[in-house]
Amino acid sequence: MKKILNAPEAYVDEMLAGLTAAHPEYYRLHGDSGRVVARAKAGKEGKVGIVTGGGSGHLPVFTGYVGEGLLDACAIGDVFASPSAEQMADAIRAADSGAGVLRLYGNYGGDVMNFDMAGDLVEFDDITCTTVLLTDDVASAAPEEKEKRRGVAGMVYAYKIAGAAAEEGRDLEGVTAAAQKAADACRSIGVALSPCTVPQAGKPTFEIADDEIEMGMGIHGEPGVWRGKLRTADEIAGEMMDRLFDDMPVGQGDRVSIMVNSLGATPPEELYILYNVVKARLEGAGATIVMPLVGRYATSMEMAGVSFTMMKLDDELEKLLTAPCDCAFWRVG
Amino acid sequence: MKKILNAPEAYVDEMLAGLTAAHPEYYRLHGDSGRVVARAKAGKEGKVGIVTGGGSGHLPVFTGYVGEGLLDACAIGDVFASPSAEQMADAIRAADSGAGVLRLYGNYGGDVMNFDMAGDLVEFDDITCTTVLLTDDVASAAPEEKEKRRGVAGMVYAYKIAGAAAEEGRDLEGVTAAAQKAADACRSIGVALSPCTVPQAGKPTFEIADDEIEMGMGIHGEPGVWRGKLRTADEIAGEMMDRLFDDMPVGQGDRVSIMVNSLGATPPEELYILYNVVKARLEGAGATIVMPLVGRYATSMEMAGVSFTMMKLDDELEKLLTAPCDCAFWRVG
Amino acid sequence: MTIDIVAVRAAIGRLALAMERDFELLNKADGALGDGDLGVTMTRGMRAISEKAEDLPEDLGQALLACAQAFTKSSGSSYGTLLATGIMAIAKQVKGETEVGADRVPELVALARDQMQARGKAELGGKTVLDSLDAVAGATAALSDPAEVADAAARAVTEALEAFRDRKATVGRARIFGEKSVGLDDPGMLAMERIVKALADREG
Amino acid sequence: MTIDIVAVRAAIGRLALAMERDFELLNKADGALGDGDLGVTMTRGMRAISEKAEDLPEDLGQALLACAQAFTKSSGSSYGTLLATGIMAIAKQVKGETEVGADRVPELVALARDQMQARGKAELGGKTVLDSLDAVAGATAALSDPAEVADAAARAVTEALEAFRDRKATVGRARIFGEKSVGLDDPGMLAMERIVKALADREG
Ligand SMILES: Nc1ncnc2c1ncn2[C@@H]1O[C@H](COP(=O)(O)OP(=O)(O)O)[C@@H](O)[C@H]1O
Ligand SMILES: Nc1ncnc2c1ncn2[C@@H]1O[C@H](COP(=O)(O)OP(=O)(O)O)[C@@H](O)[C@H]1O
Ligand SMILES: [Mg+2]
Ligand SMILES: [Mg+2]
Ligand SMILES: [Mg+2]
Ligand SMILES: [Mg+2]
Repeated sequence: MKKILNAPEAYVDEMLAGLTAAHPEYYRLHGDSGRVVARAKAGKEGKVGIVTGGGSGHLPVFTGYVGEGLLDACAIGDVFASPSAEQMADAIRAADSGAGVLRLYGNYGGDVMNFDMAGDLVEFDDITCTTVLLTDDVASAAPEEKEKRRGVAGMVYAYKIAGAAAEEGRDLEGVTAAAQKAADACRSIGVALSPCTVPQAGKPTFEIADDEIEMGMGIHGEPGVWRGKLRTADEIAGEMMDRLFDDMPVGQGDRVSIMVNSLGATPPEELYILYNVVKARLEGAGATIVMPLVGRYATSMEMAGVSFTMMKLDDELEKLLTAPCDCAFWRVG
Repeated sequence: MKKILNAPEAYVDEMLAGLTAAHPEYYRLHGDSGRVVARAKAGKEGKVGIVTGGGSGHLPVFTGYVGEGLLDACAIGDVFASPSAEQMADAIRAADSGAGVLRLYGNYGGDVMNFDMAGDLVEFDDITCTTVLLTDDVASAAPEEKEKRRGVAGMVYAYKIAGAAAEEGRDLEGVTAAAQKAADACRSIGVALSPCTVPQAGKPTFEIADDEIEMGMGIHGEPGVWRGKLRTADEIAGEMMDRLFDDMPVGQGDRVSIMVNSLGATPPEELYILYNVVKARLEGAGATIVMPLVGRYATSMEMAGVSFTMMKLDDELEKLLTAPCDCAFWRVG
Repeated sequence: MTIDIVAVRAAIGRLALAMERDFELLNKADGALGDGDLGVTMTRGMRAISEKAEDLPEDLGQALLACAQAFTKSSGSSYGTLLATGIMAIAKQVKGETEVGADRVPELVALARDQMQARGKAELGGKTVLDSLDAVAGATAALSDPAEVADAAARAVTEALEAFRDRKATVGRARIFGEKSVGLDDPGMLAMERIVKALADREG
Repeated sequence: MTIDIVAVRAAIGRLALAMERDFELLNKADGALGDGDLGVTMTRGMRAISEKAEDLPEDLGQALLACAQAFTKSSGSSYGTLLATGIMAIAKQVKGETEVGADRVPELVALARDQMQARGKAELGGKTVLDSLDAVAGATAALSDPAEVADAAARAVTEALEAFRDRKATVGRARIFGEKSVGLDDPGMLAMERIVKALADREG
């Protein structure tokens, strides 16, 4: 896979420079690590802050979701690598306006350790932090070990819910509870068709034959549940829905939102073909679909593949999901 | 390149079914050819209609731009193939609310003949039609033969300008004039890194070595101006800006909008890296950038590559460009 | 012998068969200088027309109009639209007639050529289907014996194909191939050669 | 002989050199069971510390705190953060002291191990850097002669590496390799073997 870049070492910094230059109304670099992005216009005074962080290469995740009704700040690492604890601490400081800060991010070892350490660092600044981890990828551990699961595109739903709760003026406990509820209500599954290349590594994250796909593969190329021949869109979507339903049954009268997400190279045309099955399965189970999201919400650069994320809603979650939000990549309301 | 689909013959119809199912608030299928998409909510009574059309595989182009402040209807063909004259006539009928219809589309032989024939067909319905053709791709013919140039991403700017003019209540002549002004003010250039596969053909649209790029290649794989080794982002962007400036000089005090567009697989990270050069070159020439567009606005499925489109603005164009619009893929205001 | 609806139905049958046979040939020729769909266009179009063949009215104008519409609906490719344009032009001209003499062939072909040229906005001599039709119209002018017309048309369309082979394409998708088009048949001219020979019943 | 800032500077020098030397080795080990960046983490981290070496204060607590911070800033990788956590724990313990005896080594290593365990939330016995530290703390317990401590530490860290080689990884990125991790060194344990040997000046 060919990439358009200058020096691999400059990839992330140049990307952030371009992002903030193209969207100065949304994003600004905060502090001098060069790796913390905060809202261009600070949130309301006294609003609970929400920070996230993780490796680069997943746009719009993570940085892209800094914006009104979403995140306040984000610490961003090298491609697929955790930002440092120092950078996370800076992001927490940027997000704080006195009401405390929720750390909302995906369950990856390095990120967890660093966000914990960042919490230790900002204790000196008297900033209270809470944590909600996304563990939505059903392929990454059995239900009995749910807490070991990776966080993937469910993050986007959690940002939306937590962001709306904070914008409503809830306190840190309330925002944290809403985020946790969102995280608990999300299940994801992905399928990979082709790898991507980490600029500094210069070679693909994994190898896969021209007629093969891998069900359940992680967004960095972590092994999935099976690898086999490419199947039809209906079969792929069917199995993905089966796996989601197995983990979180959906029935008559349920209200759910569903995200059909491209991992990067897979075009929207293919997402819409998949959506037909997704819709039929959900409605066949008696559920009502609320605000389906079809597009590129959480990617791995030029990886080909898709993920489905399902969030079961109650009245509170539905209200927060459909509340307004605004960033360069996503607008609701 | 692997694709997620069912039968190749079903690709376009399933795609349209999914698109309209996922976004019923924006799109509906019109007529019974199954290939005409119109606004879910009809435009204002007495508003000039705007239709476009072309081959599938370019989402958000063409169908995606049906929406408020944009298009009224769109006829869509098989992948990379013109819709039929009958379908275009249906789209024109869907767009008409008595004030006439502007046919606004890219300069491709089949599309032109069919839209002309569609015009003959709707004469029986007493619908007055005008035409504006996009010929923005500077790589496809010399300036002396500008009228032979292909239409590419400049289409998006023209939709926006014409759509805003129609929404303002201008008459057919006025909307057509605004669209023509927009078309005349746009210049594009693309670079391709990898091909895409047309489902029914089953093989890539072109072959290119792993370390090569083609400057000026068309969005269906039409030959460009040179093929050579992959270069740095700065070099690629530099040459693209040179070619745009050669064709349409930009100087002190000019106001321009610029689109940095992914042809599909190229991720936003790379677009932002390119944007740094784009911005430096435009500002270096003394110009002011208005509403830069960085993202996937006109694609060729999973093709890797980028295009730049530059539109020089005057007060009228700037006002229309920044006026509100709303479709599933793009919102302004 | 004149051309009536029975002759038209027979011609449709021959042409439909020929297009099934030449499916790959035309796709390949178009693949070399275009997008490779010309065989698809022609078989799809002829299948659509064949389906209507039995129901075509005696009025040749109405019959040809129905053929043109069937072709138009079946695809949006340039060639299909051009052919439909030509057929429609002839349809208008023979409206109300149930028989047409072979002596009308040159006039009707020239009419089709002119309307298609207006539709495609291309010059004669540009190595397109227009040049095939132009050759047929010229070679059949002043002839009236059906067999002579058929012979002359079949000969002219092949000669045109050969005469233009080594010229550069200037129109449509083939244009972008520039010099590379020299030595290659224009797919639309090749298709017209097969069409005329099938209609004239002068195969091989 | 006790450990003071001069000894710390010398140890930093040896460790920095060792990490430049082992760059590929550690990347490769991490590439087999993770994301292949452990060599990058360690050379970057040691370069950051080396830059500060001359300016480190005499107070060992302050000096080690500065080292930990330099490491933390240089990357966000798991290993870097764990090491920084361990160094910080030791730093707090020796705050205000300018000399530390070799007899304190087992206590300080155990302290680092515990804090790192708290940070990483992993069990002992999981085939991670924690098991290396645990082995060192155990083997040096009750020793006080600097040479004996160094010998015991170097021996224990190698033995731990070998003892865990055929076990299954249960923590971090290596966990997802499951059975495939059997027979492969845990990259973090391998790195700790190189670190301890460089600090103890017991190479080869
Ligand atoms: N503007 C035109 N004028 C005359 N003939 C044309 C024109 N454009 C295309 N053709 C003819 O049509 C043929 C290609 O037809 P087709 O494969 O249907 O085109 P496409 O697939 O590009 O729509 C050409 O070989 C040429 O003979
Ligand atoms: N939670 C943990 N607890 C203890 N050690 C860990 C933990 N996670 C990782 N490690 C150690 O760190 C090593 C990997 O470090 P590193 O390459 O920096 O990880 P990554 O690149 O995934 O952030 C592992 O071999 C293991 O020894
Ligand atoms: Mg063709
Ligand atoms: Mg075609
Ligand atoms: Mg690693
Ligand atoms: Mg790492």
